[in-house]
Amino acid sequence: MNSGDIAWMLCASAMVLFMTPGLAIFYGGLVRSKNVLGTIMHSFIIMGVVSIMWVLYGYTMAFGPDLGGGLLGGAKYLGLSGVGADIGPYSDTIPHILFCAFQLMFAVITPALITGAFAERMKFSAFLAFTILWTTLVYFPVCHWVWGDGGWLGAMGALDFAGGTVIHINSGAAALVCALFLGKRKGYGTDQMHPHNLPLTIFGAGVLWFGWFGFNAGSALAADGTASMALFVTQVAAGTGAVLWIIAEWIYQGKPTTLGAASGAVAGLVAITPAAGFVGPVASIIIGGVAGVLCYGAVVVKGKLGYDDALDVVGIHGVGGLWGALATGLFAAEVYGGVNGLFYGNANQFVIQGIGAVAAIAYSLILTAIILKIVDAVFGLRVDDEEEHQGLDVSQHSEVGYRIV
Amino acid sequence: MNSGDIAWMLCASAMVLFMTPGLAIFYGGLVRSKNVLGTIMHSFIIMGVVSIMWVLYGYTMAFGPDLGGGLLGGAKYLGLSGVGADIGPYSDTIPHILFCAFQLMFAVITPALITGAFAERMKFSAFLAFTILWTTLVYFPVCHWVWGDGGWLGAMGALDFAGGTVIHINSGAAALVCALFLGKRKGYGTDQMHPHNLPLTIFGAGVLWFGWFGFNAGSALAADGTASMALFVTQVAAGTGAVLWIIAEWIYQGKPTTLGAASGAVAGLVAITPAAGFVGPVASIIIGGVAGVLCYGAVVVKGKLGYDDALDVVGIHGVGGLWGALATGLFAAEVYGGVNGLFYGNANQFVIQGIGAVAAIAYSLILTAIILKIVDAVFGLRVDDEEEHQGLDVSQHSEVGYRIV
Amino acid sequence: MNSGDIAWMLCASAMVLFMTPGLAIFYGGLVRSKNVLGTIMHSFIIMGVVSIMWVLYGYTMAFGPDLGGGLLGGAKYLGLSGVGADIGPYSDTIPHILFCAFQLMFAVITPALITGAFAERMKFSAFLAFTILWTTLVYFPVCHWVWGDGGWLGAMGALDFAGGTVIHINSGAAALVCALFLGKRKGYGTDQMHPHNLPLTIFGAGVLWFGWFGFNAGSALAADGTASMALFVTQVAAGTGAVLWIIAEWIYQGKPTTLGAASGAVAGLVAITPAAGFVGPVASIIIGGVAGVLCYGAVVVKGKLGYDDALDVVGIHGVGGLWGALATGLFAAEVYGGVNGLFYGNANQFVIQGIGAVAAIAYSLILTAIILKIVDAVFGLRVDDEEEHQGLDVSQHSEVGYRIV
Amino acid sequence: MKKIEAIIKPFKVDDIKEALNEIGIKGMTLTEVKGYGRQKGHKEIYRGAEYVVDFIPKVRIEVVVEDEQAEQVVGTIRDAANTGKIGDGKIFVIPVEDVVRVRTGERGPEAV
Amino acid sequence: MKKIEAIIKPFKVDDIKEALNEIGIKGMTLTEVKGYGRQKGHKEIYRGAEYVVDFIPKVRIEVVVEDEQAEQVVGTIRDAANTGKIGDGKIFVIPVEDVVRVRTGERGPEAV
Amino acid sequence: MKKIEAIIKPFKVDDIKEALNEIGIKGMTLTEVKGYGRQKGHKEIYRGAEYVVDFIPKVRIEVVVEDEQAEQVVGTIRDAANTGKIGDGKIFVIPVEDVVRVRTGERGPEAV
Ligand SMILES: Nc1ncnc2c1ncn2[C@@H]1O[C@H](COP(=O)(O)OP(=O)(O)O)[C@@H](O)[C@H]1O
Ligand SMILES: Nc1ncnc2c1ncn2[C@@H]1O[C@H](COP(=O)(O)OP(=O)(O)O)[C@@H](O)[C@H]1O
Ligand SMILES: Nc1ncnc2c1ncn2[C@@H]1O[C@H](COP(=O)(O)OP(=O)(O)O)[C@@H](O)[C@H]1O
Repeated sequence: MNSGDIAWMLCASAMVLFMTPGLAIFYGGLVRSKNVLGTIMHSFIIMGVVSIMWVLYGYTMAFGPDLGGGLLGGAKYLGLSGVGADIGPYSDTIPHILFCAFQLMFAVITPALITGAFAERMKFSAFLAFTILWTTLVYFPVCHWVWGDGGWLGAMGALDFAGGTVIHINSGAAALVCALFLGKRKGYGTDQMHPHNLPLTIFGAGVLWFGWFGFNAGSALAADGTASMALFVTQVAAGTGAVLWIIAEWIYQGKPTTLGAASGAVAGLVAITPAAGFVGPVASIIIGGVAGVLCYGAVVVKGKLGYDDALDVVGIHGVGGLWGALATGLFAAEVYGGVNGLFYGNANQFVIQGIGAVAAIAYSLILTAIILKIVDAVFGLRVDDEEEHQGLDVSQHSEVGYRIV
Repeated sequence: MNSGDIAWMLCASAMVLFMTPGLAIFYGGLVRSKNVLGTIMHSFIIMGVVSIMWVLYGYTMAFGPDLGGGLLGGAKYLGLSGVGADIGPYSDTIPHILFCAFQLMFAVITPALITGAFAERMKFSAFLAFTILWTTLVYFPVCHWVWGDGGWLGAMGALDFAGGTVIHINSGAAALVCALFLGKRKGYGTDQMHPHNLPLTIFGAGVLWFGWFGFNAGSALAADGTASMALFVTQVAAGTGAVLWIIAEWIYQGKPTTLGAASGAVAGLVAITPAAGFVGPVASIIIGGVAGVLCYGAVVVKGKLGYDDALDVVGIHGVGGLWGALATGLFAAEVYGGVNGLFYGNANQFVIQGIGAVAAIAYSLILTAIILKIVDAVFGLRVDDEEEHQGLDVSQHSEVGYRIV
Repeated sequence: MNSGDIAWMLCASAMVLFMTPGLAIFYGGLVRSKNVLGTIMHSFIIMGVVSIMWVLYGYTMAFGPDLGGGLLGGAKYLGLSGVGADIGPYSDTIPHILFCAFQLMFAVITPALITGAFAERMKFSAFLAFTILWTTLVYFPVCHWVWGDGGWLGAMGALDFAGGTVIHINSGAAALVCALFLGKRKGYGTDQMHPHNLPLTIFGAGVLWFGWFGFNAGSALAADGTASMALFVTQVAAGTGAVLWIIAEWIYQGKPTTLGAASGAVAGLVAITPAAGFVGPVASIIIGGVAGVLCYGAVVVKGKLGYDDALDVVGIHGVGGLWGALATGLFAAEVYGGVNGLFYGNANQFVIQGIGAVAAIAYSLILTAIILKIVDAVFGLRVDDEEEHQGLDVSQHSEVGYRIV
Repeated sequence: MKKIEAIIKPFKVDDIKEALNEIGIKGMTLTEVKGYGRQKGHKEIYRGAEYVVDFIPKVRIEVVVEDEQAEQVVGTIRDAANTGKIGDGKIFVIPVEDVVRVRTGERGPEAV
Repeated sequence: MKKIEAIIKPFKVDDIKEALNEIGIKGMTLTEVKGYGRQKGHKEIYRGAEYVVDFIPKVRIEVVVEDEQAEQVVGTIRDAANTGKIGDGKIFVIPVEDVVRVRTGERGPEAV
Repeated sequence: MKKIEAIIKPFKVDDIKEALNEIGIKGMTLTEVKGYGRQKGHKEIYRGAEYVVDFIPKVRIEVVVEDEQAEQVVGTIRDAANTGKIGDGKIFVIPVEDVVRVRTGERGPEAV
C-alpha cells in the first residue's frame, strides 16, 4: 500500500464521478429549455443505476478473472465478494475496492455520453432499459477486452490509457446507431434548435476538463511520473483542441464561437485519452489540434448527412476517440510509456490500434442495434408527438426547468 | 507525518468546503427567483462567519481537552494557540492545523443545512444572530460529545463516521423547530411555490455528491483502506438513494422526477454518512435505498402535516440522518470498521446509536427553540409582509438575481 | 520522488485549472446578458492559447536558467525539451513536468483576470493579440523575476508565496491601463449596467474559493505542514474578507449584498495569496478583513474617479494584491515560513515587499500601455458602436447565451 | 366586443383567475410586463454603485368579452385586484371589431 | 387601419411568418404570453407536492395593416395556425387610429 | 382616451421615459417583445449549423392618455426614439373606451 497513490486515486475517483454532473449540464445547456431536465436526468440517474449494477454483477463481468478467450470476466467478484480494503490484482499499491471505485466512475460516464445522441425525444422508460442492457452487454465486455485480466485486446497489446476505445469509440458507435434508430427530432432541419443555455454548457465543459485530469492521470493508478505527464498532456490537448476548432470555424464560417471552443476542448480531451500515458507535450499539441479540426469537420458533415445525432456524440466522441486510438499508435514513444508507435518505428502498434478500434466499433454497432430493437418492441423508443412538443420535462417528469421572472 | 495522508486531507478539506457553495445553489434553485440570492447568501456568508468563530473559540470548544463530563472542550486552543503544522492529538500522520481545517468545513456546512427550513422569509440580521448562537451553543458542544477528546457520546461508543448525528440529525432537529417557529411562508398551500431553476439545483446536488467523498472518505483522516471503502459506499448509497426515490415516486405519483433523483441522492449520502467507515457495498445499497424511500415518504407526509420546512431539511437530513445513525447500529461489521452492529450479533451497538440520536435530537430541539426566542425578541425573525412579497433579494440585499433578456 | 507530494500536486494543478472556468462564470454573471458568452470566452480560450505558448516557449522564458541579471529565463526548456517525468530543478520530490503543469495553470489564470477590465467592448481578435503579447512580454518575465531560478526579485528576498505580485498586482496594474485605454462602455454612468446572473457569479466565486486551496496550498509544492497552514489561512482570509466587505457595505450603504460577500471573499483570497505560507490564523483574519474593507473602498472610489474597470480588476486584484504583498512584509513570522516581517522586528522585509510591488506595477503599466498601442494600431481595440449595442455574443461569436422560455 | 386589459400586481393573478371563473369567463391571456407609475421602485446596489429601478414587475391580463359582459368583467377584476395600495394597477377597455377562433373558424361572440 | 392580434401555439410562429410574407406582410411584433382557456394544462410534481399549471405558453402575433388587408391577414393567420386541436388560439381585430414610423415620421398606411 | 403603443429599440427606454416625464406623463407599461420588419436580423452558428434569426428584441411602451394629449405623446416618443436607422419602430394609436384605477375605482381621465 502506498498512501500517496491512495490519496491520488481517492481524488481521481471523485473527479471522474464529478464529470457526470458536468456532462449533465454540458448536454443540458445544449437542448431546448423544455428538455433541459430530461437531458440532465439521463446522466444523473445513470450515476445511480450503474452503481447498483456494478456492485451486483458489473465489476465481476469486467474485471473478474477471464472466463477464457478474453471475452468476459468470471463470477468471482459477484456482489463484490472478496473486493475489499486489501490489495487486489490490478494494483500493488492501492486497495482493491479503490480500483473498483475508480473503474465504476468510468462505467457511469460511458452510457451517459451516449444520451446526447437521443436527446429530446426518447421515452424515459426506454432509456432506462436501454442503459441497463447496453452497459451490461456492451460496456462490461468491451471494458474486459481492454483492461480486464486476460482481456483479448489488452493481451494483444492494444494501448488504451484511459479509455479511448473502451469509452469514446464505444459510446460514439452506439450513438450513431441510436441516432439512426430513433430518427430525427420533429422539426429537425426546419425549426431552429438553438442551445438554450450556453453558459451552463461552457461551465459544464470546464467541469469535464477538471474531471478529466482524474480520468487520464488517474489511469496511471499511482501518483507518479506517468500520472504527471498524463495530466500535462491532457491540459495541452484540451487547450489545443479548443484553439484549433475555433480557428477552423473562423476560417470556414467566419466566426469563432464559444461553443466551438468548448466542443474543441472536449474533442482534444477525448483524443488524448487513450494516448495520455504514452506521449509527450509536443505530440499532445498535434493530437489535440487535429482532434479540434477533425471533430469540427465531423459535425459540419453531419449536418449534410442528415442523421440527427442531437448533441454530436458521434462527431466528438466517436471521431475524436478513433483519432486518439490511432494517434496513440502513431505517437507513442518508449520514453513515456514503454511502447513505441509508428513514428518511432513500430508500425505494428498502429495496426493493433486499428484492430482494437474496429473490433469495438463493430461490436458496439451490432449489439446496440439489437438492444434498440428489443427495447423498441417492449417499450417503444420515442415519446409521442404531443409529448415531444411539450418537451421531456413535462411529459416524462412532470417538471419544468426554469421559472425565472 | 505521512505525505499521502496529508495530500488526501488537503483535498478532502477543499472538497468539503466546496459542498457549501454546492448547497447554496442546490437550495438557491429550489426557491422562487425573488429569493435566490437571499438563499444563496445564507450558505455563502456562513463560510465566513463560522471560519472566524472557529479560529477565535470554536475549535477549542469542540476539540479542546474535555472540561469534564464529556460536555465541552476547554480553552486550550483559544485563538488556535498551539494549533500549528505539527502533529496534534487527533492524528499521528497529519498536522494539527489540517485536522482543524477539515473540521472547520463541517462546522460551516451544518448551520448552512438548516437554512433550508427558514428559506424565503427570515430577516438577514436575525439569520446571522441565529447562526452565530446556534453554532456556538449547539454545534460546537454536540461535535465535542461525539468527536472531541473525552466527549461523552464518543466515549460511550457511539459510531458516527462522518457526522450523521453531529451534522444531519442535529441540523434536521433544528430545522424542525425553525419551521415551526417561523411559521409558513405567505401563500403556502395556496400559491404555487415551484422551484425556479432546477438545473442549478441538480448541478448543486452533483457538487454535493462530489464533495461528499471528501466528507466521508476524509473522515478516515488517512489515505487508506478505510477511506477507500468509505468512498465506495458513499457512491453506492447516493446512487441507490436516487434510484429508489424515483421508483417510489413513479409508483406513488406516476412520474419519476429529476428533483426526486437529486433529493434521493442527497438522502442516500446523508444516510451513509455515519456508516461510511463501518459497512460494505451490499449494506450501502440497503442503507441508501431505504433512505431514498423513507425520505420521499417524509416529504410527502410533511405536505400533510402542514408545517413549512421550505426545502425539506427535516425530511432529508433529519430523517435520513436518523436512519443512517440507526442503520450503522444494524449493519456495522467488524471487518470494515472494527465494530459489529445488531445484524452481526451486537445489539448493544444499536442501542448506543439510538441513545446518541435521541440525545442530539433533544438537545438540538430545546436549544434551538431557546435561541429562536431570544433572536425573535431582539431582532424579529421574519421580514414583514411587503418584504416577503418583494422577495429577500430586493428587501434584504438590494439585489436582483437575474436580468436575462 | 514522494508519492504524497505528487498526489497533492496533481490535485492542486487540477484545482487551479478549475479556477479559470470558475472565473469565466464569475465574470460572465456580472456582465449584461448580451455579453455573457464573450466574457466567458475570454477566460475559456486563454486555457487553450496559453497552454500552447507554455509548451513552445513560455515555460523556458519563466523557469529556464537565468539569462543573467535575473530578468529572463534562457532557452533550455524550449518546446519543453528535457522537462519530463524526472525530478527537475524546482523540487526534489515531484516530477519536473508536474511543476511545469502546476505553473502553467497560473500562467493561464493571470491574463484571464485582466479580461474583467475590458469586458463588454473589446474586439475578439484584439483580445487574442493582447493576451498573447501580454503573457509573453509581461507575465513570463515577471514570473521569472519572482520564482524563476535566479530571478532578481526572488534573489532579493521578496516573498510571494502563491503570486500576490506575479499574478494579482501584475494583472491589476495591467487592468488599469486597459480600462483607461479602451475607455468607458457606451452608456457607462447613465445606463443601468446590472449583473445579469448573480447566482452564476456567486457560484463562480465558490469555484474560485475551492480552486484557491490548490493555488495557495499547492504553492508549497509538497503535502506538508506548510501546505496545511496555507490551506487554513486561505479559508480564514476568504471568509473574513466576505464578512468585512458586507459589514462595510451595511454601514456605508445600508445593505449587505450577496455580490459584496462574493467580492469580499475574492479580495480576501487575493490578499492572502502572497502571505499564505508565511503567516498564521490570527494574521489571516486581519489580512482578509482589511482586504474586504479596502477593496470595497476601492470599488466605491472607482465610481467617483470615473474610469470604467468593468469588473473591478483594479479594485480587487490590484488593491488586494498590493495589500497582500505589503501585509506579508508586516505579518510574516519565522515560525510559519522561516522569515519575519516588520511586526516581528524585520522592517527590511517590508521594504523589500514594497520594492517588489513597485517594480511589478511599473513594469506592467508601461508594457501593457505599449502592447495596447500596438494592438490598437493593428486590429483596433474596440468593437464599433453597433456591435457594442448588439453585444459581443452576437457580434463577435454569432451566438446567444440564453433562450429560456 | 371589448378587450379588457388589466395591469395588475403579479401575486393577484390566481385570485383574479378564480373570480373570473366564477362569473363564467373561461379564457384569458397573460403577459409579464413592467410598470412605471406612482408606485415607488426599489434601490439596487452592486459593488458600491446604487441604481434606482423604477419599473416594477406587473402582469397584464387580457380578456375579450361581449359588450354586455364588459362591465361585469371590469368590476370583477377591480374587486379581485384591489389591495388598496398604490400600484394596484389600471383596467383599460378597448373596442374589438372581430374575433376568430383559429381551430374552428368561428367568428364573433361564439369565438371567445 | 386594423391591428390583428393572434394568440397562437408557439411552434406555429415560423409557419405564420412565412404565410404572411407570402401575402406581402413584412412587419409584425411577437410577445411571449401565457394563455388560459379550454386547453388543459399539465401537472407538475416537486418533492411529493402536485400542482396543476393552467397557463400554457402561447405567442401573441400583432400585425397592423390597412383596413382592406385585414380580412386577408386574418384568413392567412387562421390557416397557418390551425392544427384542429383545442388551444389553437384566437385572432382579435382591433381598430387603429393612426400609425407613425419613428424613423421617418411618416403617418398612416405608408408607415406600416 | 387613447392608448399609444410604441415598438422601440430597447436601449431607448430611458430616454423615452424621461421625455414623457417632462411633458407630465407619469405612467406607462413596458413589454419585452420581438420584432420582425425591414431591419435585418443576425446570424447564429452552433457547431457548424447556421441559423438566421429574424426576430429582433424590441420594447413595447404603452401609455394611455386623454385624447387631447395623444398627439403630444406621439410626438414626444417619436423624437426620443428616433435614431434615423432602420428598425427604430412604430407608434400605434388605439382608441380606449374606458379606464379604471383599481385602487380607487376612479374612472375615465382621472384614472390614468
Ligand atoms: N397612463 C398609463 N398608461 C399605461 N399604463 C399605466 C399608466 N399609468 C399607470 N400605468 C400602469 O399601471 C401601474 C400602476 O400604476 P401606479 O401609478 O403605480 O399606481 P395606481 O394604479 O395605484 O395609481 C403602473 O405600474 C403601470 O404599469
Ligand atoms: N376570452 C379570451 N380573451 C383573451 N384570450 C383568450 C380568450 N379565450 C381564449 N384566449 C386565449 O386563447 C388561447 C386558446 O384558447 P382555448 O380556449 O384553450 O382554445 P381554443 O382557442 O381552441 O378554443 C388561450 O390559451 C388564451 O390565451
Ligand atoms: N405591420 C406591423 N405590425 C406590427 N408591428 C410592426 C409592423 N411593422 C413593423 N413592426 C414593428 O416595428 C419594428 C421596426 O420595424 P422595421 O420595419 O424593422 O423598421 P422601421 O420601423 O424603421 O421601418 C419591427 O421590428 C416590428 O416589431
